[in-house]
Amino acid sequence: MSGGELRAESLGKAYRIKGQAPVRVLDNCSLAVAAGRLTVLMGPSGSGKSTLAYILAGYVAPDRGRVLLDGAAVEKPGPNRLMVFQETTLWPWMTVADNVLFGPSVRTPGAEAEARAKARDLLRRFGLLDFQDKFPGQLSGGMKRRAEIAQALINEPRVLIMDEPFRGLDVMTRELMQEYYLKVFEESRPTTLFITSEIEEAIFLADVILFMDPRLGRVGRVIEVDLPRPRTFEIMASARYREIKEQALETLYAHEESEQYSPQQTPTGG
Amino acid sequence: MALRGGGGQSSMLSAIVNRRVGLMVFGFAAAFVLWYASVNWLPFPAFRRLPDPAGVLQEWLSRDPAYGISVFTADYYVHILYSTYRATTAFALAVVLGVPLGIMMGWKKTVREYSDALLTLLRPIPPLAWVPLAILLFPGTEPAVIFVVFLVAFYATTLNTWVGVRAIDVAYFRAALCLGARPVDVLRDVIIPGAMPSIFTGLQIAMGAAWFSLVAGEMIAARYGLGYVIWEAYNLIQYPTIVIGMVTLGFVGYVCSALIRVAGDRLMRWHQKNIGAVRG
Amino acid sequence: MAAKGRTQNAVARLFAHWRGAVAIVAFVLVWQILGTMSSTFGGKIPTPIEVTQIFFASFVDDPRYWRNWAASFERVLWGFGYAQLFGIPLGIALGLSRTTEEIVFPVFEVLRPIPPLAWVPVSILFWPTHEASIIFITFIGAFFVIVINVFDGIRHIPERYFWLATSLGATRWRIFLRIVLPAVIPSVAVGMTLGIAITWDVLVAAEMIAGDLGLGRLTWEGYVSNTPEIVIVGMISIGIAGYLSARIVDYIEARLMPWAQHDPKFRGRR
Amino acid sequence: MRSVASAPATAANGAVTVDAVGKVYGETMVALEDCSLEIAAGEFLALVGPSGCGKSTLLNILAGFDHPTRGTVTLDGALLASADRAAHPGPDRIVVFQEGALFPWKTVLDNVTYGLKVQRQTAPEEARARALDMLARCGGLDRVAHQFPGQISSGMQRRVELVRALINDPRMLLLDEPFRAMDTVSKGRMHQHLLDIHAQFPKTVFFITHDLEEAILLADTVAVMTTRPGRIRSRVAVDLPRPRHARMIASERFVALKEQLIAAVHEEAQKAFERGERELA
Repeated sequence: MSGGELRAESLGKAYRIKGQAPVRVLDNCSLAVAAGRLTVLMGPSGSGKSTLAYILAGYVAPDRGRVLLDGAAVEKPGPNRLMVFQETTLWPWMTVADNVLFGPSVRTPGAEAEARAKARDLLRRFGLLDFQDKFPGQLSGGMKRRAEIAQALINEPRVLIMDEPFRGLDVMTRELMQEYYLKVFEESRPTTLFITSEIEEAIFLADVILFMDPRLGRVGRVIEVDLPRPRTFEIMASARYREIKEQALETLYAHEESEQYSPQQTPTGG
Repeated sequence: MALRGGGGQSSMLSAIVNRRVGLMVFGFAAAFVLWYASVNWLPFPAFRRLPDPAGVLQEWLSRDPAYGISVFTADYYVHILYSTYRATTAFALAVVLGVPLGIMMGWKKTVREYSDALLTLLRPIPPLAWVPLAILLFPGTEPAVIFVVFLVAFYATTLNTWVGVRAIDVAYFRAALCLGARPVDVLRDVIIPGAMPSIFTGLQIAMGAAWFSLVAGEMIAARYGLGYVIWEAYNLIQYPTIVIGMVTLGFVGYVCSALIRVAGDRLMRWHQKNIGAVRG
Repeated sequence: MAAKGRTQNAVARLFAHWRGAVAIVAFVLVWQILGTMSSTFGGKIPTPIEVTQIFFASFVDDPRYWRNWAASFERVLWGFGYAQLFGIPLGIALGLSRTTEEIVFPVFEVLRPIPPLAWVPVSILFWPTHEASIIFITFIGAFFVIVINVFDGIRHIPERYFWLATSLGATRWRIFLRIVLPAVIPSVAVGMTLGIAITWDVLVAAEMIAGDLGLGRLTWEGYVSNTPEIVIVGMISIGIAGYLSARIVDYIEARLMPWAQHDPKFRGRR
Repeated sequence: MRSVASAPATAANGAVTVDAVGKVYGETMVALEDCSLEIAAGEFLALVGPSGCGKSTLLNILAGFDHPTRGTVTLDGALLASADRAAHPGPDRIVVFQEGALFPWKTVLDNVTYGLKVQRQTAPEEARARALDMLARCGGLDRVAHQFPGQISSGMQRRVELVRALINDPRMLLLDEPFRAMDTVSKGRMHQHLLDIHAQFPKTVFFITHDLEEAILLADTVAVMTTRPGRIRSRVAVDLPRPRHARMIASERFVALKEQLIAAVHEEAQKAFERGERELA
């Protein structure tokens, strides 16, 4: 089942905090997440990446602009475009199996047996089969992430949005998770929007990288990553990889304005 | 919250504020009407025995109250002062003893092991169960009441201070030691400031608990104070005064806790800014 | 080698608590010495030996003593039970509906600081029987603390828990059943733990003021008959009863939240 | 230019020898075993290895928060730590922590002067002057001298922590993954700041990190640690010229060094991962 095409047209969004001037986060921001491709959205923390993701998933309403899935306008959240949040969002009181089965169980209560079979298959592929009756609290960081991806993919969403999913994992687990998702992606090619602030992760995973320009509140430069698939670690030593990295660093530093240290700067940006 | 009705993000901020004030006023009015209706119109004798809001307000604000207690009578403020004196004295004692003990428990293993056992042994006994013994042991009712109130505040202060010290990130201790700090420096520059937020949480809980148990002491053993006023008003069938006593107790108790919160915020400016920055 | 390690740890643990044991023994000794001296200030303090003697002599086999236990426990059970029955739904309603919060919460906040025992006169006036009036006081003791904890618990449920469930197609009712209720259990647990302690505290005083049976009454009778031994027997009995109730609440909590045992985030939230 | 009033220039300038150090927690958990390492005076050494392999344990022993079960550690010839010698931290070895440990309740200036204050050897005015001077020289941080750590960015907090350490003129600086949670751009900026500060105040540096590029860009030597129980497996000398700059990441030599390290670390990471998953099952 190939993925869908997600498009955003001139989105605008500003946060109004009582007693302060409204903070403009997105301004005339348009982007396309092509079907069956792994699109990476890259940018420093606080450049509105998460806000954009929430709008695409339908959790936050934009002030202006609209979101199109396969050409049709979409507003409400739905199983056609699911999101893996930056912080773990497995419900702690449900076992891993129940977490994964939640989607099918609420949408098609009748098809219990079929959903269970699909869940078992996914959990086996994700190496979580013998953890299915455990609670999320008993899992390691990497295992929780794999469970969340399974929780989303069982619903066969047209688009999968991942908001810095591997941030906070130690580097070793992070690298193994990147390899993991590449394997999953290269098997069924679900349309993926992967958000990150790590340059190496972006290039290693992406077919195309969209760079968020924090000053303008929209996507600035776009770089095609024509590295061959299936991708392996050795690719990071190739000349083409270094070339792309050079361009990416240049873009990042170009977007980067001088470090303003306004006293109220919030360490945890939007 | 996706589930909650009303209060859309885009509506103007002042509209939200007006709505909230409006609903609050509506809430209080509804409560008043409900109280008034149930006392005066409902056919149940139980409700009829209760004082109605109009009677209470009339008594509370009248220059010459039927039962001698109103905003304009001196007695009213004498009782408030007595209660406040007892609560704050006991609270001060609890702070003077509880905070240092809590800090020592957090800092020195030996102190912790001795006092933890004793606290765990005595803690299940509800503080108000000490009232009879306190009256028998102490030479008058005043110290007995203050002792019981002290006990309640002492538990809350000590435990929260201890929790506060234990919650300090070990990195701060190590950073200080690296820089050459001696134990006394660690106490002054890491333990006390680090535990401060939790100490103030404890102080607020202690003040609330102090007022809770003060009432019992005053109802059972005292000659003055709001607890005494309530119990006496009941005995002398002066029902409106009961409610006046109750509401005043609630209000004065609330003011004392609020004062502690304000003191805490001023003392810990870094904590305030810290929270502000993260949430901003 | 590991077996030796375990026994050594056990000995070490026992050894580590010797200071605790010493403190308790010292406390009893000091109490004994104070008791035997003709006390110079206030009433005479009964020694631990006298207290134990009177307990075994005229309490252990006296059915009235154990009826006091039954009366107190019954009042705690009803008062605490009703507080959960009414408090939890109100806390949830306040948490879920902003309108309910804006109407009801201010009134609730005015009543909350009023000490439970200040309600005794009004309670005696209102309720037909003594028993009902005391149960109402224990109800007040536990009611405010469970409502405020549940209300607080609801407001701290991460928004993304709702977002993900909505995306997966769950109706509001199903979200209430499978997300809101389980998520609020930890705060119910905290509310119950605090509530049971306050309930005992308030019950004892209420029984002293208005009761005819119960452990508080027993302690009060000890005072009235100027026999401190009975006062202390009463106090220790209340202490044990309070301790038992707290353990019962802990047991209920463990059953309510099987997942909490594994997830450090929930455990120890006192 | 050496820092203004550095300690009397004794021979002591931060040469460290870790000799066959072992560390066992409780009865069963062996964190370090036969771990040996040489750090020359003024050398910037980066230590890389899979998570949970004992890097922090070694740092704690060097810093004096913990003592070894076996083996010895010497600093400029003097015995620093051994099995029967109580560990003690001191201003000659200062740690910059992973989560950051500026005292949130003290202003930036009070944080920086804290070391001098508690060592009770410098008059308060002089301490403040030196602190302001040093803050100014490390990227104009004197502008935020009177603010609380909670009010400045995490990047600036990191740099203030470095100044707080360096003002005491320690013989050795220990950095525990200081830039771990930062995104690419801020990390790049912090690398530049650290290189500038290191150039101004050359010290022996023991730097723990997972990021191989960061290790190569900053260090003179990169040591690789095996998975638990930790042991130094190999050392790679970084012969890139100083002063270093971010552009060097694209150079041939840099990539060659990186490949060499990727192979070693990845092998250890795979072993650690398998054991990790097994333990949890």
